[in-house]
Amino acid sequence: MTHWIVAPIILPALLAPFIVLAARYHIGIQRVFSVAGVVALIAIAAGLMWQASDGTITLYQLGDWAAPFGIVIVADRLSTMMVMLTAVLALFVLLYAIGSEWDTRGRHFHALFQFQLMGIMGAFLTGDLFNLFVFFEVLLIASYGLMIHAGGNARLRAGVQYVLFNLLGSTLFLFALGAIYAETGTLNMADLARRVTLIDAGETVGIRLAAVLLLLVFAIKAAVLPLHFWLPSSYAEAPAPVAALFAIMTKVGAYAIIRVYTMVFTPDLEVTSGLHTTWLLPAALASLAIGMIGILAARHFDRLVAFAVIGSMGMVMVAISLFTPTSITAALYYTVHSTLAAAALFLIVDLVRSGRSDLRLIAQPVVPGAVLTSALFFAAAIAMAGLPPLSGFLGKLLVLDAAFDTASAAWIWAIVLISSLIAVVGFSRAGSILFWKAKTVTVSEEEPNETASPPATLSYVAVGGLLTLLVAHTVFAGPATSYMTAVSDQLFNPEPYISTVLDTPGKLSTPKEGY
Amino acid sequence: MELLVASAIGILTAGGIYLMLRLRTFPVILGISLLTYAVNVFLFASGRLSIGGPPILRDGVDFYADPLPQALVLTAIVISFGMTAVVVMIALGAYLGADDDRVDDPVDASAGDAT
Amino acid sequence: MNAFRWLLPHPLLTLLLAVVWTLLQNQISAGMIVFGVILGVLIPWITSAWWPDTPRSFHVGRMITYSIMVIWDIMVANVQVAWIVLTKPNSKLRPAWIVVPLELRQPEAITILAGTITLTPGTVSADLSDEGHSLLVHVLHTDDPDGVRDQIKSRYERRLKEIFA
Amino acid sequence: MSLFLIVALPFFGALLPGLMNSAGRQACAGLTFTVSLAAFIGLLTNLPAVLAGELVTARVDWIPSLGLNFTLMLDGLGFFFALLILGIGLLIIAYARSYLSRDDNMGEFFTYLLLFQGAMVGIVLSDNILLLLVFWELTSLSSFLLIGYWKHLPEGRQGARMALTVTGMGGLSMIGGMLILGQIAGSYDLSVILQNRDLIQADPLYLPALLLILLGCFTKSAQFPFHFWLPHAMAAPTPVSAYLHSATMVKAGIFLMARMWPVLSGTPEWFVIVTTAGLITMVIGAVIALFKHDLKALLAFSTVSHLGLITMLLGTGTAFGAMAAMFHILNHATFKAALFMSAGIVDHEAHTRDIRRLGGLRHLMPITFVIATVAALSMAGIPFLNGFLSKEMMLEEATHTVLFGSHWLVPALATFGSLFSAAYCFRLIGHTFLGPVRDDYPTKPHDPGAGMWFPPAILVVLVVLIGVAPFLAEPFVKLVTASVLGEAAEVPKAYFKIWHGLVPALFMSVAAVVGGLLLIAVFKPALRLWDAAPRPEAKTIFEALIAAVVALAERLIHGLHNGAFSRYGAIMAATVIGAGYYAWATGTVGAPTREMQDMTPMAVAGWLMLAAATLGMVFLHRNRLMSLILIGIAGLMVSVGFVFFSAPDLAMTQITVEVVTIILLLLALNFLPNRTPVESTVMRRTRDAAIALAGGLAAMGMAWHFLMRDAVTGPISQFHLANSYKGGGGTNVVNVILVDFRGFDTYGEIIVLGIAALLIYALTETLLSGPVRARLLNRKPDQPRAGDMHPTMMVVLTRVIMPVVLMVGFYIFLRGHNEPGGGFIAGLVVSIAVVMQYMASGFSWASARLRYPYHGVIGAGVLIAGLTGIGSWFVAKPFLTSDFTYVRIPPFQEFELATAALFDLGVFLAVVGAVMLSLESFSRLARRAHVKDPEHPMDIDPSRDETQAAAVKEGV
Amino acid sequence: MSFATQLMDTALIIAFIVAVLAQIMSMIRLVLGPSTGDRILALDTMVVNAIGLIVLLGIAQGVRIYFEVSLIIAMLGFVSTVAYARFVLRGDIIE
Amino acid sequence: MSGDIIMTYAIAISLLVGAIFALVGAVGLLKFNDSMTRLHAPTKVGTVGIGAFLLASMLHSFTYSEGSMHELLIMAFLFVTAPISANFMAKVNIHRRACDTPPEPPRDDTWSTLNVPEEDKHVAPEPGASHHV
Ligand code: NA
Ligand code: NA
Repeated sequence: MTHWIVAPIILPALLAPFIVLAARYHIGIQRVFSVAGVVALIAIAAGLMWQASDGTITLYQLGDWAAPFGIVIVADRLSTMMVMLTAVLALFVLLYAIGSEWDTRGRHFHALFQFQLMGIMGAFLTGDLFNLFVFFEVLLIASYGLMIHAGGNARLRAGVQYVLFNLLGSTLFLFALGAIYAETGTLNMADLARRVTLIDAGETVGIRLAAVLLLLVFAIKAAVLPLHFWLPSSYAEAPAPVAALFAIMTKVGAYAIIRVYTMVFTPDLEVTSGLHTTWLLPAALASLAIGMIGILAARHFDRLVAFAVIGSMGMVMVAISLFTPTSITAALYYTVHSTLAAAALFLIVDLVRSGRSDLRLIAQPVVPGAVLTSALFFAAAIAMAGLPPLSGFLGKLLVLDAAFDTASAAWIWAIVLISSLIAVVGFSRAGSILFWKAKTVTVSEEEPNETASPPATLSYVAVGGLLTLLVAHTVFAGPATSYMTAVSDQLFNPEPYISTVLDTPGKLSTPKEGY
Repeated sequence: MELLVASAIGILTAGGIYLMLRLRTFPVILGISLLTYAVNVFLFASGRLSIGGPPILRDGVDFYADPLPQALVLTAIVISFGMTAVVVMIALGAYLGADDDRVDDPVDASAGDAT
Repeated sequence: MNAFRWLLPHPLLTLLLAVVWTLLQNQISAGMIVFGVILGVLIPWITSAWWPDTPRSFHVGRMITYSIMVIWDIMVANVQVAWIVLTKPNSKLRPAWIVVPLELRQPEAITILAGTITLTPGTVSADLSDEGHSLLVHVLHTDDPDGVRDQIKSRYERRLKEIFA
Repeated sequence: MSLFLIVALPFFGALLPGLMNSAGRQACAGLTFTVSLAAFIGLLTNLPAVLAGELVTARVDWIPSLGLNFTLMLDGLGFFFALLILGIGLLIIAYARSYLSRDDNMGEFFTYLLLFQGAMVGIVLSDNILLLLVFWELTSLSSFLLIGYWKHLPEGRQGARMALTVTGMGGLSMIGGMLILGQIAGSYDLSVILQNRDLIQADPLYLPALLLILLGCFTKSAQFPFHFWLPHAMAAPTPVSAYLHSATMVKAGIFLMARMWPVLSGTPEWFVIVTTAGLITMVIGAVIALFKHDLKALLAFSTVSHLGLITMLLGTGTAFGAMAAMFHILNHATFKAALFMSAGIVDHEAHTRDIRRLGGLRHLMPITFVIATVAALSMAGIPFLNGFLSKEMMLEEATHTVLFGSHWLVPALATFGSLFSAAYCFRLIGHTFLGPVRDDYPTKPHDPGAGMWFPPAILVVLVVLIGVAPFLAEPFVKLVTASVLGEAAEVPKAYFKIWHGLVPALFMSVAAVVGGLLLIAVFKPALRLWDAAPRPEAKTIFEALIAAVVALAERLIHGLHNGAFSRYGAIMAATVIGAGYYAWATGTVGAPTREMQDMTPMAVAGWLMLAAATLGMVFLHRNRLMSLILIGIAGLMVSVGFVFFSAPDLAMTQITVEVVTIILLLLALNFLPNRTPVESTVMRRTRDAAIALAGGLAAMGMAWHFLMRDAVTGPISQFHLANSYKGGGGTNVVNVILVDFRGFDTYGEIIVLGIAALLIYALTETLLSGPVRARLLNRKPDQPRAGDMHPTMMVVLTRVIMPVVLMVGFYIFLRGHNEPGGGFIAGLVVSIAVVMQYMASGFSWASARLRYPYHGVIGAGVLIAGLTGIGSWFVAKPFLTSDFTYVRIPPFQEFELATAALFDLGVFLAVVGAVMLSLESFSRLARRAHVKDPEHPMDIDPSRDETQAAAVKEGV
Repeated sequence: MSFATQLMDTALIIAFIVAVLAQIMSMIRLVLGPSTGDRILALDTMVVNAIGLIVLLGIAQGVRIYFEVSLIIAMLGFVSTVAYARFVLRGDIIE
Repeated sequence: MSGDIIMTYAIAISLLVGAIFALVGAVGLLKFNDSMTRLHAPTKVGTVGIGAFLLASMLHSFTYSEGSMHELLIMAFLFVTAPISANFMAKVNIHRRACDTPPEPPRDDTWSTLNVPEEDKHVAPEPGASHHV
């Protein structure tokens, strides 16, 4: 019995209350524990990823109850990869939060941070749909706390909308779960995959409703048009390290779509035919377009980055919506890229903020350290806009390549390429205003923030680290894509996953008992 | 009976959606609470309706309501309680800061310059 | 005695809790009663901070007779009020405020008096005066407010004074 | 030297100048020069192989699955371009060392320059077209940095953005083209693609691929109508202009057309598009160049024109045309770089580049004069200079080219373009260097140091050398041409010589030169005519276009994302309803499988009240207290409904949560306005009502559908019913599911609660440490408050009731596993008991006397639950595995000890802590200044002596 | 015996109907108001009636496990009534 | 056997009595036209009605199953809390002027509810507050 697989969930879940209990008034101790926890998470995630890399699917039956009666968590290539991505991202975000002292501007940052990690890890690992809902809620409520960390009017107002929107999303999730249970009598994803095949072609409405509602729920998380409205303000107003951590949150939605719609409601499943395959692609393309146009239209740097996130999620979703092994490979590659790039950009926003009176895209006096910041911005913007040589470009090539043979290739290509151009124009516009135009402005009546001090070295280390990861993602794109090809092969051959989950006996049950 | 429950879900949903679309945080929060009721009843109903069979095991009784949706709804109620408390508090914080409890947040559209 | 006080700050409450526990369990067994007493000691002990005043003298026996009398009054008055509700048109109804000057001093006694008045149909204790010397009572229907006041004082307040003597 | 190293050297070298900045300008430049030189020498080491006709290659896999690999090759064409890039690069570096002023950050400049150089080398050495794309876009990016190097100049920023936009657009379209090409050929390797001419040209996607690739080439090479960015790129420092315009950036498009020539050319599409574009560009560029007063602008448009010329030559699709093109590339690179550097010298010395303010410099800066004049005459096509030779070849080719069925169109236009070309060259010489010396130069110019004139001088030597002895260049140009043509055509036999006899090209050449001289003679009236003529300013159009796009984008984005949650919510609801309807409409419905159960009066009444409460909330929601009361009714009815349908646990949870929620809402409403104003229009309300109705119907329909049908197969809860007692030790199946079967959900659930409380606490702290604090302290009530804060009767009752409620909570906790109840409900009941105490005596009084560290309670709860789960690890069982046993200790009856109870205790503590911490937060917000904490539990206590009572009265 | 049971069943039905009627009438009062006191009173009455309904349901179904529900509703009904009233009286209910 | 019959009759009677009082409470709530008089009906009559139901339930449990004293607890709880609830609602009515102004207390200044804190005097009572909650 190995318990490592549950560790990514349990470790932060124990660390957080421990921090609340024991180190509530000692920021130093909190930091040490928080960082140590995340480092341990990386180590654990690396182990799990290594274990899963040969195709091993590890099952963990919570409470010793067999699926589908109890909750199981499952480590396969995809889930361990996402766990790894989360842990790595968390480390740099945490370093930034410490370096920039964001973690001292409100209470309980580190506890909330750990809880947030717990929620994300749980969402990636669970094999049960209702448990997925619970972890969604954990990660959401922690995200509410982090989003409004340090307070401030604009942030709280944006926070209200963010919470309200997600409450609607959670409500919808429950509707979907109700429909699924009513229709199939189960909540376990693998069991669901078996049961949907039993559904009669003359009675498909129920499962179709369930499949669509679930898709909408995940689409909200993934900020797919027209369900993306929650994102711009909340990401723009969130504290920088929080926004950076949020870069993984949209990916939870993408992950869930990949998981459920390659295993349960597969593209070739009769009873749900024509559902996600019809509407997801147009919506994804629209997200891509709106996101990139938003980069051009944004009047604030932070909102610009928020729109970039929408656009990059659109790109991920375009790839996902094709539901082929190559397109999922592309989607996964782009997911990693987009997470790192978005996080880096949000942190850079904060570096820029620390020298300016606000983030409006207008010329303001130049600040010390701007050269380094501008170089970081240039690199991150290149990555996000999908220009060579960074991973955004490679991801784009992978997506375009995967779309080549599809019926909608012309649309996909046109929108991907044109929106890239718009992003390039938008980023160059913003960059030249922020970093180039600065010199011409003499110090005007609007003094730069008096209290602002140049960012700490640790902050630059964090951003630099993320960009280094992006470079690594580019340089080692070959191994990365071949791993992701393996991931997507495993996804498109779900039988081992399903049988591992369902055919392992648990307390008081043998595998055949359920049927 | 099924019709009553289904239509109750419908009424709660409709009322919830209408209030959710109001312009002040307070009615919006209440609207979402109504939606929560609706979805809790719906989730509960996914175990179908049983009268007189609480899922408390008794000797000689073999008619029980489906316990699983009940457990799920219980979890959902608790979670939405936490969520509601949080949204109330955040909305209150936002109101106290700006003396304005409008839920719409006009995004500052001050112009940038592109030259 | 002090140790006893410390252990059992409110013996009556302990008794009450033990009875409630037995009622909750719906069965009487040695174990249950022991457990009830344990809880009956523990809970007042935990919450004693919210009982800053020392308990006053309280005659349990008189309280029981008082309770039986009140229950009887409630039953009788209920019928009267039901009759008023069902038969009296609103126009014929003569509600009135009456002021009951209080001789009782202990809050517990005043509370029981007010509760008794409210539980007895036809009258509701509405308010205390700002220094607690009078009780405001609303009467549903009466032609003789002073008579109601006098009855309250003689039938209930007098007995309560004895209970809390 | 390995090709990798040649490409990598500039890139890695680019790191150095930036880092070396502090080491001084000399070090920066020297380092840059050394790096370039190393690459240059590395390239030369491959010369023997290239001359021997070998293909030098290097390969490292990058993304094999995509077909994008780091594959390099060096053939004649690549060598030629690499030579130009690195060779002229060396001269530019030397020149820039002298040119840049002390204010310029030299490290930054050379970093960009080396990045750019590396990208260019990468383009010409790529064997993989995707890799080529990578380098292609890198040139766009690095040139963006170079053009915008002088950040303080608005023209620099605009020019850089324009260049990036236009070439970026081309690059993106080329991505499309290249991907199509690769898909047709089955490989992205050039070596493979170049073998598949017939396959590619026969493919239906050939035309799209061609168009997309040409768009990339044309934008990069500034072909009409994308020519406008190039002149604006001149805002860059002159060394950059010289580099970009002569040997590099703009030549990349030409290079690619040459590279793809074997597979793409030879079709009518290629011929018409490329030739026409080249011809138009050549003519327009020349005409505009003549009338430019800025030396660099004149040169920039001349570059446009010459690029058009080369493009046209490639477009003809003949081997001779290709050869002429290659030759002209070489010649153009030499004289154009020299000219730009000369212009830079003039600018540097005279502090102006405006031809109208110059003249007579011949006497002041003779060396510059000689260099510039020779280069300009070469560009004008004067014999014995290299420009003459390739222009002759161009005119020769033109006479053989039939475009749109016309034999004279191409020759005539070619001559016309050459005429203007000659004219602007003459103007450059005449108006800058000739004429009398003036006394109104911004500064008195003189020849600069050798550092600046030596680089162009070297180039001018080449100009003359090739012009006089063309046979020297012939083998090399033919070698290059051979690699352009590949297997598609044979290298022409024609020899490079000055005198070809009295061929038409010679007459055309003469006509051009003579016409050019005449045009200069009538320059002033011509200029007036030009200035009077209306003509579209490409830059203005571009800027307007961009502005329009931005405005459109802003309208779209800001219109859509206007911050209105009410609209977002409506869109979301409509989307969900629409998607649900779609799923419904495209599915099939069978007959119901379940009987409908009879309605009972109680159910109908419950339904009626629920409906009434909901409708009441809709219609009376503006009265907030009223809507709170109504939601209480709705919750009560839902709760009764749960009882009715056999869910006592749910009913209890629902009602307790409901009351606690209402208490929290009341606490919040204390601060909020008590009424909601009427703000939305009738139209808006109608819309919302319509959406709400649709949503209600949808939910109802869905619920009805499922209620009347059974699940597809037996629900998993059958297992729970069967094993709850056997495996979980409890008869309350719901509770066993919560703490055992699905304990992990519950674990998450209490964490949610804990986080909620932490969040509320943290937010309160933040609010109270911010500007809100002062306002809260001096807050005035919005309604008059009644007296008697802590009514006597309530306080007295609470003393009795509160312990009883606590005991009930304890009871419910213990019973949960077997009867309705459990840790969660117990936690809420206990919380309610404490709330009663708070409501009776006030929070401050109550908490001053008894208060637990609620943070700790929450933490302990979550930890206990987690540690209970971990406990099972010690018996080698998974997280949260439960165990139970039955114990008998006299006098108690046998009772059950279950680990699940410990878990439930965690739940209990988390709930209590969370509720208490939230209440505490609200209470802290409500704390007002100058209000003392009450010292008595009740306001009115006649048993206290009169003085005390008076004191309390004062305190109220 | 059978008459007695019949009578009991009839009485039960009557009690159900009456409790339901009482609920509806209370609801009407709640909507009509007019004062907040009336509304709180109506809510309080409805809570008490709901307990009655649950008790009747327990009798009708012969199930004894609704006791905890009734007890809790009784407790919470009281608390919520006091909370509403305190809100009207003082604004801050735990002041 | 006969005991059971008697018990069954007792249950039926309890139920009917409860029904009557529950109805009376609701009728009073609906019928009376003044907030204070309305307060009389349900807080007591209703309590007795539910008390009778609880009694019926208790009898029923003793007759048809193991027997239960739980109902006593609920009854006690309702009876103990009803006066406090009524007191609070009466205070609300007095505070919101939803009833006739009560006469002055003889010894003290005013009724505790009307003893509005000094700092709140400036807040004018909402016009027509009693009719709009
Ligand atoms: Na009375
Ligand atoms: Na208020």
